[in-house]
Amino acid sequence: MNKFGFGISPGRQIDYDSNNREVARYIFENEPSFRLCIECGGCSATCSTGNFTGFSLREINILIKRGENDLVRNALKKCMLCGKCTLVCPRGVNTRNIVVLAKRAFQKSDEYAL
Amino acid sequence: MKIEGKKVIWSEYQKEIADDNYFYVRSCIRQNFFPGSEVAFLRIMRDVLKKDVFEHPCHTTCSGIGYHGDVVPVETAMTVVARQFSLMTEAGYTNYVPSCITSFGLYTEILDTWHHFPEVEEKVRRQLKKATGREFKKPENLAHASDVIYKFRKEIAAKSKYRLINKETGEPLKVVDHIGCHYSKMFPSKGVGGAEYPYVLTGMIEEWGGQIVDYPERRHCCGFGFRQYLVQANRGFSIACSKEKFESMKPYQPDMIITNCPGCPMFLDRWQYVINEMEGKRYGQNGEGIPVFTYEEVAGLVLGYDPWDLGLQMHQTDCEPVLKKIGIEYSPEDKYNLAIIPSYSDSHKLINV
Amino acid sequence: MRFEPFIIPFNIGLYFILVYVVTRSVIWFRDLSRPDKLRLQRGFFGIAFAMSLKEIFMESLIHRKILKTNLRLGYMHMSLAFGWFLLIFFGTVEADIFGSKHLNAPYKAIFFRFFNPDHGRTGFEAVYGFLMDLILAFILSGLLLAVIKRFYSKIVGMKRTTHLKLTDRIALTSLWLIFPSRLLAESFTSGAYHSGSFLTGSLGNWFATFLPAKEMAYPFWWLYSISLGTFFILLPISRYMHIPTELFLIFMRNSGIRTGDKAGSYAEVQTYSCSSCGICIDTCQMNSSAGITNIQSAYMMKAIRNNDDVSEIADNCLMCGRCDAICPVGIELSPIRMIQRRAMEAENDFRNIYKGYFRSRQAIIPEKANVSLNYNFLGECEPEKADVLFFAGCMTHLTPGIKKSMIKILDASGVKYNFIDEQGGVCCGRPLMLAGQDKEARELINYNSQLIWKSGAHTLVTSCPICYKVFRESYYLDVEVLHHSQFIKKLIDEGSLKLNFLHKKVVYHSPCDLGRGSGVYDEPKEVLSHVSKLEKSDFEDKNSLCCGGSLANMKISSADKKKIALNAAGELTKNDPDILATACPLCKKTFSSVTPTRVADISEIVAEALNLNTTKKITNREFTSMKELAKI
Amino acid sequence: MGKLYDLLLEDIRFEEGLNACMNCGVCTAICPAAEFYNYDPRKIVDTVQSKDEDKIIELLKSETIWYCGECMSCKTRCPRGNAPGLIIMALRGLSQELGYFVESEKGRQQLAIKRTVGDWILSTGYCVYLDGITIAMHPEQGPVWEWVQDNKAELLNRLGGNYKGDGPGILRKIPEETLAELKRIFEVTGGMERYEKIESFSKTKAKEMNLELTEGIDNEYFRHIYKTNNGTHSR
Repeated sequence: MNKFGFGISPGRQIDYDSNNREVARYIFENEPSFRLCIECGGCSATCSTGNFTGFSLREINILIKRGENDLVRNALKKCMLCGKCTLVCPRGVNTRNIVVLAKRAFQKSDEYAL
Repeated sequence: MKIEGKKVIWSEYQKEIADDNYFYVRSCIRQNFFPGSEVAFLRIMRDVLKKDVFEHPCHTTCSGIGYHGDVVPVETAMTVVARQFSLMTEAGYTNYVPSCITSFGLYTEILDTWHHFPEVEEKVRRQLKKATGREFKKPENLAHASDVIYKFRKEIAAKSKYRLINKETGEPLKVVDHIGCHYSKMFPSKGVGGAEYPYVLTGMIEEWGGQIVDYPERRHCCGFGFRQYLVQANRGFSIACSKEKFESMKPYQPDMIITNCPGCPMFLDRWQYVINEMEGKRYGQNGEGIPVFTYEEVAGLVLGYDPWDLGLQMHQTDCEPVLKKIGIEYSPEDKYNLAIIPSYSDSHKLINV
Repeated sequence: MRFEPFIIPFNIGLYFILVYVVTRSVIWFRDLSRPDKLRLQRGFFGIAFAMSLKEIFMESLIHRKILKTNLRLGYMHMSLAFGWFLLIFFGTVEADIFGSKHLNAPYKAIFFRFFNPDHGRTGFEAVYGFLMDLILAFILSGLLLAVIKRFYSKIVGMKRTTHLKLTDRIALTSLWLIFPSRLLAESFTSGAYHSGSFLTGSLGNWFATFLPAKEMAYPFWWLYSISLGTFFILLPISRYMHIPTELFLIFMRNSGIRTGDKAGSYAEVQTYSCSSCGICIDTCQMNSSAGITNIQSAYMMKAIRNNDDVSEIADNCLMCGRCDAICPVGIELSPIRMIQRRAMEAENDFRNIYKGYFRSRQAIIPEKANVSLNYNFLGECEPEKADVLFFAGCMTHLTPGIKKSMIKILDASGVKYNFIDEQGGVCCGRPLMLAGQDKEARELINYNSQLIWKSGAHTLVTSCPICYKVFRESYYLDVEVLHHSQFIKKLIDEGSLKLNFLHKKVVYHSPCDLGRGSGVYDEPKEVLSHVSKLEKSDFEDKNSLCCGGSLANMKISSADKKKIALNAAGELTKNDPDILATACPLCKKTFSSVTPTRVADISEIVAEALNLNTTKKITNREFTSMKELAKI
Repeated sequence: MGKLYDLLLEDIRFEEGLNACMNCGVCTAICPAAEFYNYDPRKIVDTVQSKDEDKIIELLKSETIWYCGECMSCKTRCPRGNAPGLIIMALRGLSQELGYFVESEKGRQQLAIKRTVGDWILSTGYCVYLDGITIAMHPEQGPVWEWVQDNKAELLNRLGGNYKGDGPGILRKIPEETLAELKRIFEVTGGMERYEKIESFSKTKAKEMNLELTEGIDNEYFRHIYKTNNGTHSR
């Protein structure tokens, strides 16, 4: 610790410019309805997996858009793709395809990373 | 800056500010860190504007910092405030002018609470009576000292010796305003211009020749956060907030910062020093810091007061760059000379006149 | 007999295609899995062989199925296939009987008229010639339809026809040229020698009046031969490969070989067997209701053959199975689509033009051993013991009406049951499978299997056809899996349910996964006619519509889904039924939002019809209390 | 409804600050503390609204209620006119009343605030007082402050102050009778009781933590709470 007895707290703000938003872009391109999401959380409320875990598609959607990919990568695997979310979505977002595309995008980016 | 629409919005937010006969209460922080500012306020009010400003020798802290540091319960704070009101009532004044934003916020909050919960007011009256035997009337007009200066900004401009204009280029100085959070964030209608487009300092700057810079984090808190600064372990938060503001305003190359809060000018001033010590970073032009002023200091400079009478030597970040830009005559060697008798020796002690 | 050089193109083509087909067949046979090889071998000696021959005759030549679906289109196909077959058959016989010697080389029969220009003037020869001309006329009539169809597809009653690639175009042109050139060649020859029957003879004589018929004949014999040769050579790289492949397919199918989950010879053979007839395009609701016209099975098969990227096509399908049901060749289109979906989920995109269109078994990289499970949050299950298990399924949880009705029925039936996913359970796994994620699905299947096994039940009832299909096909369970419609039927038959008759007009919509998907058509209808006036719709059983809400389509937008649902509901409620009945929570949910008609699940209708003795008592009690109230 | 929730309802600020919060999260978005601390005012209001006794106890013992800077930015933007900041103040008050504040690192700091600001109010009549703002406790005040501290009487005189003088003016001496009035107010309104609670709970905790706690600010426990930051509060 310096002579002042404290440091400058790091911010928790999300820096869009420095985050990798490739996954979001990939989904936007392949599933345009992703843009319609109003983050109401209807999907999370009805979610089968959400019944067992803290899994929330709403949160995942937001995180993907922000490019906070590391928080999403493993959480995504919990989805059972049962499709209830698609049925309750008030905006007609093809939520199921978003999960499938996101998984695919991560798989692809992982391969490139390897 | 697109200000047409904002002007419309601001115009809806004009607040009522009394004309004369003010009951003045001081600020704990300002008395310690910016004594020159409160002196300047009284000088301007009494010498320049010829107004009646009364200060009661028995007024105390409003306990606001203790209240927001959560060691003083709300009822205690209310009763302390009620005592201040009783001093005003006793002196025969109805226009209450606090020097401090935390106090201003606390008064506004308490008056609002009493308005909505008259039973609380009754209880406070009983408690004050029981504790001190005092009774009080609520102020008819509550305005922050910066509101009063804002009200008379044109009169000050008319009597000004300098304008906030760069002497070399003729361009208006680029000024960043920082409004104390408790000025209007709690009760937007109680502040000039409300919470989103606070106009109280902007009005002064524009009237005195400067140009206001609208930058993204304009409304961000300076980071005082009461307990967040008062305890050393928490100061990382406090400095981070100010840093956020500096980073955000830096691209606009501001010449100076003007504030109306007691703590903010001190933090914005000191944290520039600390950030430079920690990270070797400065935010002003030519590798200097950005000078931070209170509104009274700016008013005093505009009126041609001696910078060292205003207490600018107590700033950690040097103010000389701004003085030079405006072209203010001052003697650098007198900065730390404490033997000088103030130029306004007549109203030296500034006892109520 | 002198050597005629114009027979060379034909001979090259013919021997090339014969060698090619034999080689290809050997490769296909070699690539079959061991059990399938045994099946095929057994199929060649037995009743399957006879059945295959019959089917080849009925389908490959007569095109019975196309005729049934679309008479004009069927006639077109039949005239070309059956006509050509007859032409070859009778031509060979003709060459054998009337030729210079027996057992001729094939070209003798094909170019019989050239080598025997004088033939057919009198007697039996003339009658035979008349027959040959009749067959040719038959073919030409079909060809005329085909040509018109190419430019104006409505003529054969089709809204759309398939788009062709270059080789297909050349092959098609050469196919089209074969028969007119034969007609002209024979006509000119006949004209020169004053032979020929009603078609070639009259046309030849008429030509001879103003043209040098003998000189004109020769180039057309050349054209005839070249057309044939070109057609044969282009066969393997055009859609016409379906002609020889289909024979192989029929043998394989009749031997009991099925597509299954994995790519292999059978999927390969099926892919070749698609003739791009386009029947699947018209039957597809994605086309007819939503105007999506690039994803139908014919296009998918073509894209697979062309080695194109099929990811867009494969995912964009409701998997309703209408194309499977109507495909005249009997190709298992949905399973092939599933193979493509799974291939996309596999780690790398693997296509090998030499090895075949599908990833071979060997090319699939085994899973890494240390891959952590996706659903390890599920933990251990401890179900209660029960005889009958009720598994509502995810979708049923979104339609509480069905859930409540099922509980009511189960309670009324008096069976000892356990509602295993009452608090919301684990998905059955089919949605994952439909997305091609079999490995993940297997985890859910394992969990649910354990749950069912530990409960010690003998019957599993589910309300959702999606679950029903996967429980039957992909679970290895020692329990009887029943859809609730079957279960209710059973209860009614056993007399466990006392049901009133509801005087309501009901139209039944057969859900895709229950009907075409699992072959359960009758039980739901029997249950419905037991409790209500069941009316027929235009879309019964195999021809039933898809509601559009299918989970299988990963890509479709909600607007397009709605279009399909709107059209389907409109068709089904044409005669103003009181209730549009279905047996699937997803169909119910989809239809409910697009039609003013009441949409109800079978279980809801049955629950409504339940004759509970207690009901009466309650009403009586209420009645008396009302009277008492009135007194006060 | 839980007992704790009832206690919170007694706080006038709580009643003002919580009108059917819909958990939109605007407060978190605008909150400076949420920007730098692992802090989410929305979640706090959510927990309080749940009226779950155990969850509220957990909250009162947690670090999270102590992150707020009471800037009240939340009040401006809340679409329902609520003020999570006021709810936090009510929670902090209750945490101190019940002694839960000593269970968290940030909560324990209340003693430091009481022994500085709190005690200054009663002893000097000011919330902050020049003599108490030492360079040792405030190194960030910088060299200029060292100069101010060394020359405070002369400097205040130079600037027109009334340092420790009679009558009005800057840093004047607050009359004894006025201080007595303040003390009476604290006694009557519960301020003193709050001070005593902070002291007594802290003493118990200091004993538990095996840290020496004597009067004033020059002792182990004070130094500990004033300076310790375990580094888990921000990212």
